[in-house]
Amino acid sequence: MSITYLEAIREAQAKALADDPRVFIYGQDVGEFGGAFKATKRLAQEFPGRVLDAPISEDAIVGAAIGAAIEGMRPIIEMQYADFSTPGFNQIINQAATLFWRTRVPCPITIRMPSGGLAGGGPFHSQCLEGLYAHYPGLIVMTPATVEDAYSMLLEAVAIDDPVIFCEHKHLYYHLKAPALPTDAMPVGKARVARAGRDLTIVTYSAMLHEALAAAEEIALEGEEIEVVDLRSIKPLDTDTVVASVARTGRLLCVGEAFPWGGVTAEVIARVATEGFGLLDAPPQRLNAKDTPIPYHPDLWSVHRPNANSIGAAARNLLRM
Amino acid sequence: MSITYLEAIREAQAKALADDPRVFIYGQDVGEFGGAFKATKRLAQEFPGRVLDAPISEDAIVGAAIGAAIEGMRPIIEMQYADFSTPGFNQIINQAATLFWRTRVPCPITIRMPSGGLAGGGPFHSQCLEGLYAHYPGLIVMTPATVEDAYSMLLEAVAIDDPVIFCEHKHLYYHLKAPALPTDAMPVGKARVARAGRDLTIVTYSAMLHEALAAAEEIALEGEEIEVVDLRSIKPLDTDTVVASVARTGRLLCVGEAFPWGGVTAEVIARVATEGFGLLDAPPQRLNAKDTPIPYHPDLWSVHRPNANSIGAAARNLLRM
Amino acid sequence: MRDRLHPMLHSEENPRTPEAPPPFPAQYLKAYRFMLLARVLDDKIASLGRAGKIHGGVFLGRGQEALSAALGMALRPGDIFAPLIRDGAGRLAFGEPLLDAVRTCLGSALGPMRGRDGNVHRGRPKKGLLPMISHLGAMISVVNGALMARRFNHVEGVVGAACVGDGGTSTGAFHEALNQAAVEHLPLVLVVANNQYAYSTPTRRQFACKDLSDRAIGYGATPHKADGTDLEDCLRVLSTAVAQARAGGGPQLVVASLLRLCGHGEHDDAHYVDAKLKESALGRDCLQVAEERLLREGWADSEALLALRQEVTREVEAAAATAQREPAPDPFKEDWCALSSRHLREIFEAPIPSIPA
Amino acid sequence: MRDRLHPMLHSEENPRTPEAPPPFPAQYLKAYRFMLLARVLDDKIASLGRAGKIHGGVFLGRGQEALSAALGMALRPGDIFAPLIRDGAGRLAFGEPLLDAVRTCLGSALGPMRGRDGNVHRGRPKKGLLPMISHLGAMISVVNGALMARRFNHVEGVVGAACVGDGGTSTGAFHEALNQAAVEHLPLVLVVANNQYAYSTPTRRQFACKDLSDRAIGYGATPHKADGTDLEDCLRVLSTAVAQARAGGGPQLVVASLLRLCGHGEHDDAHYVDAKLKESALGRDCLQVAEERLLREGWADSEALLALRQEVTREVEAAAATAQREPAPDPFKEDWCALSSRHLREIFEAPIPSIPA
Ligand SMILES: Cc1ncc(C[n+]2csc(CCOP(=O)(O)OP(=O)(O)O)c2C)c(N)n1
Ligand SMILES: Cc1ncc(C[n+]2csc(CCOP(=O)(O)OP(=O)(O)O)c2C)c(N)n1
Ligand SMILES: [Mg+2]
Ligand SMILES: [Mg+2]
Repeated sequence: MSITYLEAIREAQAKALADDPRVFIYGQDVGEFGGAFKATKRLAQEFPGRVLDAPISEDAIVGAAIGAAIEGMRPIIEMQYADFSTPGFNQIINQAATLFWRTRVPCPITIRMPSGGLAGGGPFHSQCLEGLYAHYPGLIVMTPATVEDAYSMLLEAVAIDDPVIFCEHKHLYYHLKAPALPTDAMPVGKARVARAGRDLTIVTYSAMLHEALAAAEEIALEGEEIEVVDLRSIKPLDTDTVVASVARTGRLLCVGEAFPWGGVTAEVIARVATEGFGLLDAPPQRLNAKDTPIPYHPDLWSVHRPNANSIGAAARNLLRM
Repeated sequence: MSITYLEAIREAQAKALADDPRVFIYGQDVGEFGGAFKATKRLAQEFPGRVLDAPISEDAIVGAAIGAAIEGMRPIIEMQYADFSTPGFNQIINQAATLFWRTRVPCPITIRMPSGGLAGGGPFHSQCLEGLYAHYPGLIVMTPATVEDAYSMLLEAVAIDDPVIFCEHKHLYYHLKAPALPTDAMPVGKARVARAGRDLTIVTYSAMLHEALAAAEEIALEGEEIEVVDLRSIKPLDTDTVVASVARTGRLLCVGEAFPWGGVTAEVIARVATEGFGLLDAPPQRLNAKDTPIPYHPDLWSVHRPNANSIGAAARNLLRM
Repeated sequence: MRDRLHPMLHSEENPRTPEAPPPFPAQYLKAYRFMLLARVLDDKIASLGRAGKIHGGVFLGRGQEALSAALGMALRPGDIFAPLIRDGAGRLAFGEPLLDAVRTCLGSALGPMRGRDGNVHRGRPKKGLLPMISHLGAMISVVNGALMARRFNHVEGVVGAACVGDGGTSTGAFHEALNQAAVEHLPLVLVVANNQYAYSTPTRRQFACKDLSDRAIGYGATPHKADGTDLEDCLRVLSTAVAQARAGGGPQLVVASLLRLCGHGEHDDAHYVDAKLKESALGRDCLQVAEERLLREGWADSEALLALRQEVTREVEAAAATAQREPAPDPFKEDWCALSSRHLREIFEAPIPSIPA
Repeated sequence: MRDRLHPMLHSEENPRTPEAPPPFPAQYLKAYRFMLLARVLDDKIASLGRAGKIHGGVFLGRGQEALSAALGMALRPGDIFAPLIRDGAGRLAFGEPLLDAVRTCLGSALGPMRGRDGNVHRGRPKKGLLPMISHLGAMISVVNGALMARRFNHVEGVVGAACVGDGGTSTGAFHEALNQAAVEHLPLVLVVANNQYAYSTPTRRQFACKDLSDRAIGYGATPHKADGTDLEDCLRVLSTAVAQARAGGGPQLVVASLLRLCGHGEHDDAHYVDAKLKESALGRDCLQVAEERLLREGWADSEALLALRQEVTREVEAAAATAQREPAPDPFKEDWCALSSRHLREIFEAPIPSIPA
């Protein structure tokens, strides 16, 4: 038996609903239909009255989650696509994110955001918004790259007393499988060395982890060992693990699927440059999507974002520096 | 005679209206009342029918500006505070920013955002959103720090065929004065060395420029000369001028008023680390606001964001490294 | 002094049980007291503002006390209330301590917002009093969510009230939330104070329907209209609307007409307010209207009103004096952490300690 | 073949001048042709989708052709039109080249979106045909802005139409834009296709008013109801609404009732659609209803309809064949620049060239 990343997300929600009466799910088509991606499949049937279809009102969806959280509930919100969280942006960054700091009343909501590109997704069904949300004080931003993390981090997201932006990657939904659900887990806030190496560190997260690992395997054939760090959560961002890896390798390539100005890769490089400057044997590098909207046609899309090839090229280039 | 930063913004709009029949202004209370900060004072009277009060509908305000731009107009939108652009966020990043790339039809709109902190502003009237918008392909983000730039860059913003996010700083509105309006101007996209120095480079923009200059003057008394670079626009970001300055000084401190995760300072440090790595004699440093919402009480607020004191401390620290 | 007030006012115990509503004069007088308290408080805040003791904006509720007090009185402990910028009277009637207002305006470290947020941005979420964020319309769906939580927890007979201005009705948030309340059939009472202006913007630049209460039908909500200058009408309409919501009637949309009798904030001289509106019935001061009524009906005489004003003024002065003696927040002792999960916070010290090259 | 169609259909020149409206049968037949063309096109797109030739989602307008065609026909060149996901018929009636649809679905480099955007996200802004972004409700205010621009430029007699679904009415964007149009008294025709579902969500989880047209009064817009399964009703209602807007009557809100006769997209089997709805009058296929009407009235005989279908099919097949032969965009020749002001672009090459340490 094996379980996909998507099934893990579904199972985590089932467990959260089963274990904690304060949990409910609210989002468009999450009810009987089981969600646009089937992440809530059969949950409405298994947990009657606790999985509610919402109108197309992202602002009110998030607002209601906040109100319910104030009253002690632990809502899970599903955005149909991360891209559609923008009409709910104001409630997330100004209401949910500031509540605890202003009032001492925590805001334990989890907002699931199906993120990232799929061939044919186009400009409005492919976006990665993690960097956007991480900019705001008061939010936690998780970006699981594995089936195990999808499961355990979602459970932790629901358990955490603060608003969590849970960026789950659509490409991993079906493509990523694990033999079983994990029984234990790394805590949120810790990055993982997904592949050990000595010559160069690639820091990445979410779907790009797998592209980076593929590039690393290829380069290993050429005799060079790349260490790959999976950030897991980008806020908090585990600078220690990143810097420790750079201390081992002396070289840093940071890879993300989001737009190139700012965001995760800039933040990681800024931290390493600041805190681990003396450890670098070559200039740190980064690789992001291009600075245009995300194209529809797969031929365009596949060059727009980084992939194993372009990561490999960037890594080889950096290894030669 | 002297002219304030705010008057310069008013004059630029008056000139844009006078010179170009395609220009109109749309925003809450911008009409007869002249705007919450009086940036459109008397413009409705001087240009009848071309300065329109809008309902409290930021989404529709931006949407309408885009529609008018498609038809060849050049709208200037005033957000009452930058903080209130969030309900219009979706139209800005998904509609205005993508239009040209998707259709070849340019979207010449200017969105004026009264930005940044004032004592007593609190969490929702003090925000700096420049980093948020700069993340998105298709937007230009200007952050003028001087009266002259407020004037000339706003005129250029209106003339540019792309959507411009014009972050004008509320603290500078009344505090900053120049003898007269400028007669010529640096082009957008070029940073300026606001103060020459040899020992350390501070890269900053908007209100923080003046805090940085004050810190530099103080440190000059101690015999060390700080070069201060005013970015002027943060997208495009003039990496060349920044790197050239770091080449002279070997030390970089980057200062911004926004939240610390990501944003302008991370982007600048990432660029310098990547493109000017060998030029650095010490780790690059950054100074931002704290990672909490912006506090109301002036005593809290004045430590929340960087100021001449904390910039001075950071610079001295870096000079000793 | 008490003798000069209508005897009904003396019976104070739980006067709002629906089974036995208190006699009308007592209710009226009680509401009047909240209105007066709010007005005197506003005057004090304005004077503190003029004295430079308040940082940032100063926003008053002058002219809106009847509507606001009537709403606050129709609510009960256990209800949810999201007041807005001009709801001083409703807050007091709902039970907000007087000190909360002064402390928040002054930024006292002992206030509910501890100097972190200010002026009208205050509340006590765990008491059902939600602290507004500035973005208009944004509180309504939060009330909905609180009501959904009550329903999940099988708590019945609860009402949630949210306030908004004529300008706030133009926000997408208003629409999404009212529709959401209707779909969920929530006991939401949404109170629109149509005070004819949103900052300087007159209603003709804000909406084009005949009356904002015409919006109700489009949501499946029940419309109510109130004369916001007349306390009796406000009491009647708000108690009806709240009772209907409480009884399971779904969302209620109350639109009250009145005039803002001050600037948008104290920095604004409101020169743009139409003189004709000021002279019209809309321009009446609800406090004065209520006073005249009290006197006319013999529910109080002028001496009693004067005494009441003195009593209320003493309360306000005492609160202001207390709050002014209180410490400001100390930035160096401040806990700079936006997260409740402290172990997950990121530390951004400046400058970040470095490993020198 | 043409002989078997009603003679009125033969006069093709400018049949929509308001001074001399064409006789009804001609209009009906003309609309029918657009409906049929849209349906055949949809079928072709669905089959290309099944053949794996379309990347991403495939969205059809089945069941909505009457409404959409009627709107497209009521508009004129020079008007503004922001169609939505299921408006293939209206697009064609408004003059969108057939090729635009196929090219955009296939991502052809020669299509109006050049492979950058896909499927229903297409348009020609300079011809008044606005390319939708995905965010529902977001196009309405863009139409408003275009109409404001026309007004600034003293262009009169222009109408702007925007389409939205029952689900889209719950967005804040819908509300803000309709209100904006009313305040500005714009000639906006806002057409709501209430097809009973938003993806899988039935209307009872979307709104709680009796009829969505009840929303109009709350904005000061004129309400219109249409039977979306009946072309005649659609033609009548849409031409009235558009004419009223054109004549200066301000925003018009048209709500048409019908049933989505397909899944949300082709990936969706729509098993959740209520069988009772399918069997009800709402579940009728507007194309079939129109066909029956044509035959019943003798405006066409079945041979003529067959011939028309063949003609239309040839058109669609030709377009599909053309588009399929066309090149995909070449990523290495692509101009990766989101700005029109090329000199302001930032170059983010990967990896960024470096000065080695
Ligand atoms: C979304 C949003 N946009 C703009 C503002 C700025 N603003 C604060 S109060 C105000 C006017 C509010 O008018 P109204 O809703 O009628 O309330 P009133 O002040 O009249 O009580 C505006 C525009 C805001 N707070 N929120
Ligand atoms: C703001 C926003 N939220 C969510 C979505 C995802 N979404 C796409 S279509 C759809 C359902 C639309 O339903 P309706 O408006 O009734 O149109 P229909 O598909 O029935 O024609 C949803 C939820 C979206 N496009 N935009
Ligand atoms: Mg008002
Ligand atoms: Mg629908």
